[in-house]
Amino acid sequence: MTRPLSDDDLRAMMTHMIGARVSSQRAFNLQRQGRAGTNAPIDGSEAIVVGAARALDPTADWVLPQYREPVALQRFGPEVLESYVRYILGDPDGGHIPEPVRVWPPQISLATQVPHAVGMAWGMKRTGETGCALVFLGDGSTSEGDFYEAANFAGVLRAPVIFVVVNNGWAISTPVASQTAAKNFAAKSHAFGFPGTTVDGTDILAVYEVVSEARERAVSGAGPTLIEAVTYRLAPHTTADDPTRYMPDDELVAARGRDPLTRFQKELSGRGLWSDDDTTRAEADADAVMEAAIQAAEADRANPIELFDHVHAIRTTRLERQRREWIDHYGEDPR
Amino acid sequence: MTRPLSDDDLRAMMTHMIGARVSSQRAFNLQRQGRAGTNAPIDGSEAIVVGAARALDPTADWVLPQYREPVALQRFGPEVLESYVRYILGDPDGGHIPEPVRVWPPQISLATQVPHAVGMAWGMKRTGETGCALVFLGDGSTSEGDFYEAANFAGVLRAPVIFVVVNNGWAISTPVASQTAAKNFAAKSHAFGFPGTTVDGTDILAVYEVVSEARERAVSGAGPTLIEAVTYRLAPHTTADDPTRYMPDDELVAARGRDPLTRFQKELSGRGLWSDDDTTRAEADADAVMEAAIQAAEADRANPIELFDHVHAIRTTRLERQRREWIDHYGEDPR
Amino acid sequence: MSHVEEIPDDASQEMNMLEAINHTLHQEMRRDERVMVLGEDVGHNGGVFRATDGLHTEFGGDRVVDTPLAEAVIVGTSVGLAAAGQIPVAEIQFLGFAYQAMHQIAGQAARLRFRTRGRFQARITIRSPFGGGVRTPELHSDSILSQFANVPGLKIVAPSSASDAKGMLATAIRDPDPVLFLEPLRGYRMIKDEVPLGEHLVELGKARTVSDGSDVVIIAWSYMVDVAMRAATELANEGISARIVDLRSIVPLDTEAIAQAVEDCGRVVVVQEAPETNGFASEVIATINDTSFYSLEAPVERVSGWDAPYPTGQLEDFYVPDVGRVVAAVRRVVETP
Amino acid sequence: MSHVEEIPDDASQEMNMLEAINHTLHQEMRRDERVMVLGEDVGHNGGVFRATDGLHTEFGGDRVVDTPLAEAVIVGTSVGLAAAGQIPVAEIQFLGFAYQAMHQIAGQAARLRFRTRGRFQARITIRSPFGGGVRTPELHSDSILSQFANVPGLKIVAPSSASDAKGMLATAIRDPDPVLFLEPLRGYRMIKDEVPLGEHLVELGKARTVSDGSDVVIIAWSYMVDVAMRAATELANEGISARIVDLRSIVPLDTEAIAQAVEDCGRVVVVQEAPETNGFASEVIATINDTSFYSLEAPVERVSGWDAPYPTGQLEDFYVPDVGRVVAAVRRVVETP
Ligand SMILES: Cc1ncc(C[n+]2csc(CCOP(=O)(O)OP(=O)(O)O)c2C)c(N)n1
Ligand SMILES: Cc1ncc(C[n+]2csc(CCOP(=O)(O)OP(=O)(O)O)c2C)c(N)n1
Ligand SMILES: [Mg+2]
Ligand SMILES: [Mg+2]
Repeated sequence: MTRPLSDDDLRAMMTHMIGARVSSQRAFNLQRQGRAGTNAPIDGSEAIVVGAARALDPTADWVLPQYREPVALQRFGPEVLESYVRYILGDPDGGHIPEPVRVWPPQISLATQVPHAVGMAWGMKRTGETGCALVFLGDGSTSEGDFYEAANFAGVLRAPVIFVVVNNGWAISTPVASQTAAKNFAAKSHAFGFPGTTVDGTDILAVYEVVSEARERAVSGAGPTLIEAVTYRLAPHTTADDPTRYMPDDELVAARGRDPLTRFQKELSGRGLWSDDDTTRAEADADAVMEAAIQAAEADRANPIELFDHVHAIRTTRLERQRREWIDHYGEDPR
Repeated sequence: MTRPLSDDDLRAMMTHMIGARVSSQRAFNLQRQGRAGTNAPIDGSEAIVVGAARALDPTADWVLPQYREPVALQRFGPEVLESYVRYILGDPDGGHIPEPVRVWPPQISLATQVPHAVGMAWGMKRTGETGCALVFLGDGSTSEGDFYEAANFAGVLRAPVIFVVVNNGWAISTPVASQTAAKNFAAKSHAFGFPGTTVDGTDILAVYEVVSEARERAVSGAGPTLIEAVTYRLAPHTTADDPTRYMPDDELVAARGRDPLTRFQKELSGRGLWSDDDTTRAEADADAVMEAAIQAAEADRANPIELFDHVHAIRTTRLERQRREWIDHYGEDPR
Repeated sequence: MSHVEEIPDDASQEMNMLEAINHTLHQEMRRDERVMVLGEDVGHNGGVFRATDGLHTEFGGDRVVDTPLAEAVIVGTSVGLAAAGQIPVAEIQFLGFAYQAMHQIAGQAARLRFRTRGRFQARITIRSPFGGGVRTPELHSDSILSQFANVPGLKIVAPSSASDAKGMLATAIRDPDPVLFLEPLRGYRMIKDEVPLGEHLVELGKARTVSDGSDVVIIAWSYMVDVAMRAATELANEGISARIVDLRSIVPLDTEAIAQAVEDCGRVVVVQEAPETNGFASEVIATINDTSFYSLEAPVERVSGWDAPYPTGQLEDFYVPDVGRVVAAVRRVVETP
Repeated sequence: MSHVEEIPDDASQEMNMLEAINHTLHQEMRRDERVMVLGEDVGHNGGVFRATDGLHTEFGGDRVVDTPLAEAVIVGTSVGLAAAGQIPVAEIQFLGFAYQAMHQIAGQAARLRFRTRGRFQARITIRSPFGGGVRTPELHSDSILSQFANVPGLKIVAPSSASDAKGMLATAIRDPDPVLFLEPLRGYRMIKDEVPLGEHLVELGKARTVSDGSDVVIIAWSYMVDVAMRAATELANEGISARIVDLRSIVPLDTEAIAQAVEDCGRVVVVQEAPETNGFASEVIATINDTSFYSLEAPVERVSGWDAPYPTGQLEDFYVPDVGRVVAAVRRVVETP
């Protein structure tokens, strides 16, 4: 059922994981330098996002991220990262991922993207498109009503949707044990009437496997799947967070020993598909891509007057009047 | 574990079921006569509510109903029905169930009462009170985020709370199959990490049994229980509903054959505890109680100026000003 | 456009509000097969008020969908459906339950276009009845449109005639942006007028002058227009000539029409069902302050519900503004020297 | 009352807003052991801004509770806790996420007393930061208080000084009714002033005259008071004497203080971060219309956010009202003949 992975696939997956880590760390530093706003590093979740993306068809499937995932969605096109860089720079275009890339921008209001994914999947089903929608949400976000309401409806609709719960152990400072008493997050699927499965989120091949199966179910009309991918958050929640206040040091140290990047690197090295040189090169390449994206974004900052655009398809008279007042006050382009 | 039921208990339960049915039908007719507003008959759910109430301790436990249950909560005191009659008459005091009766007024905004129950249970736990909160909600109401959010939190808190899902097959015109794909509503407890169980809601003794066990769990600190009680709605959704538009006739006919009242009556007759005379008397008594409640409520209608009361503990200056304007316009008592 | 009906240009028929809405939903669904209707009890039951009656039979369960009982997901899946190219017409059974969907309406649907810089648009119409006077249980009657009026990106309309209901609903469904379409519960069967049977679109953002007058303008919307009309009749007997402006569209607001009426009449009464504090009447008054301060011959009078929750049935006739209160307010404003 | 501290009557200390809030929570929790704090990350982490720092250590996990990530249940269980005799102080991490709890705030907490005719009261304080200027992601900065101002039964306060934050938070916690307590995100560390260390209560519903002046009154609340103060300094250089009234309490509104200021100054500017349409400034203007129409020498000016969603970081300084826009508005209103 699962499409076998070629050596090129495997190498690309490793490259993307490294790219994600590098981009995420650059983004973090950018904030420290005062060049970017608050952002949320991916460290620890790379295998989940890259593995899931590999199981999808970027020309047919949709991805609705929470906020950590964009750096690891290279498979859907370079535009995802380019927009993400603008996003953390506070550029409105950060929310615009151009056609035909089938990825939504980051979602800040937790779990609200889950019904959107179900709606998209439902729409695709209605029009007979072959494809699915995959939505990421965190362990903490499963506590929001939107997740349950949407997953429950998806079950009724047998919509082609895959719910990937990225269980990284924490929702900011709140550990999973304070989030739910459920045996695990996969068990929540009993509430919705479709299969749920837990996978080791540090094992990219295992993630690839379960998402492939879920996709197969989705596109064959068998309905949704809930996947819980377990990992550990290896970095602060965001640039604004200080995890030493709440995260047990030994847990973090142990989790570092299960770094998904190291694991896959070992695996590929063992197969003779990866060397330390490859790592160095992948890191350098990712850095260059990120650097280019940052340069491009910084060189082309938004004219603040754009705040009047895209409120409606056509501006209302009142908004036109406000825009005129704005120009009277700030000028046409106060950059 | 379960407190054995005396013959008096059994007879009281039968009496309460009959009372519930009679009150509910009188309420329905009252609306037809233009003397009451929209109301929701209990027909079909009597065993669930009366059975559950019997398993509780009215001096220690709380009941948070949805909107069908008040007519069947005689065990908590006559005030519940008296207030309910005022409620359907549109009297503001319908929302007031006096101390020390531990019953909340009907809830219209579906499932919003579920977090309230969890909060109460949590509060009782904090102060070391021995007791629990039991909350009723319909099959349809389980689709609301509030149910999931609250049940999930209750699991974490191990709060002394019992969730009773009254599965009467319908949410207005929406059948259970359109509500969820879950195997059953009890299975939803997997999402929360505490036990769930399905019980035949036409069998009052079975209901009594499972609620007794759930209460035992609750007060012993073992945490929440989810109970799905299955029955069938034997009357229109409310006085405003026409079920012939959507309810299959054969289903309804079959369900009438499983009327919880008939079932328990047979059971008690078989044990020599109930006769047809008892039924006649119970009906007449219930009718008299209801009649008295209606008389009292109709004789003592609210002065509309009461709409300014209980908005806050103390009226704001603005509300005082509005109240003066109101008096200028309508007088002190325009009844 | 999958189907266009042949109807003589000038054909019309008397309909009540519900009939007009039902008729329009049929027409729009025939016209564009991307239009879907979803909500609680909208399918087999045809809606608890029959607004969607017959749609399930004609268009099937694929396009007319009984959802689970969860308002946030009705709106939330509509956002996804719209992004996938469908045109959802979602029903919230009573506006008071839109609170449950507030984060999806205000936080998501209303800003999807803005957030994605036009990549996705939330072409969604959210229909919902509201308003009091019919002895409903709690929260069914609450007039909470002002809770949505400060939400950028969202349009809000509240027609008071069957004809406008048709014209504005059709326009809303064809509008590329999310529109909250508010239906007067009390007027569903009581409001009756001639409705054009063919294509009939009413631009959003244009008020309607219901009746002319020169001493005072009464500004209202939805069912309060009916109250205003009855008040005007009574006032006419006293020799007071009241113009009535039906806003119809709350957002966008027809500032020009308001300014014109204030300029013509000099005296203004605004009527709303909502509680006074920060009800939409406040915005009307603030707008008049901006545009027409010097035309005012007296302070604007507002007639509102009181700053109390919508009360139970026995009290509601003393809560919702009635003809007597509107008449009194008009007299006050007219008598102001 | 489980514990009362011995503090000299006149002792005070300079604190920033966050410190004042933290100090007050400590005092109120010591004073009454029914007071509980609940919300996302309020426990071990001490809140994402440290507003609840130290509470978990002092009062334990039984009274300072990290909830699951679900705003509706934070407020919903608070309603139940209150009915069971506890006094919950709930935190919504950012006001934009209060949308998720709207049905529990507006539909339940605010009307519990009314619905039960006093049998239950929702003695709940809901704390939440809001407002822009600090480059937060979406929805964190949205100034959505007007979405709550039309909700009867709910009080809303938005202090602009550390001292008021203490006095109003303590009063809110002791108030028998639900209070939405809004904290200026941008002012958390920037706003600093002397805070009395002992008992210090500020009555809800009373505005505060921040600085005197006679040519114009600037009405503002929360962080916009700071902007108004800086504008006033600039205006003073031009010889314009601006009075600043900090509403502090949105509901109940201090109508008298507003009327007095309008009477004294005759010219008014209202400043709000929210979008213009139906922002709370509209209610301020409507109130002035009711009470002080004849004192106005010019139309009231309102300075607002624009009718667009709160934008991303690069744009926000051109969205939130700044000193320049307030100064310009004052000049306009003062120059009106
Ligand atoms: C509706 C909502 N509530 C609260 C927040 C504030 N917040 C941002 S991230 C976060 C924790 C999310 O945890 P989780 O879902 O596990 O994702 P993770 O950050 O671990 O990837 C919180 C509480 C928010 N963004 N949205
Ligand atoms: C939040 C909310 N949404 C919608 C409604 C309208 N409504 C009233 S009863 C009902 C169906 C409830 O079904 P269920 O929970 O199964 O209870 P039942 O009526 O069958 O006892 C609906 C949709 C409501 N009252 N509250
Ligand atoms: Mg997490
Ligand atoms: Mg039901």
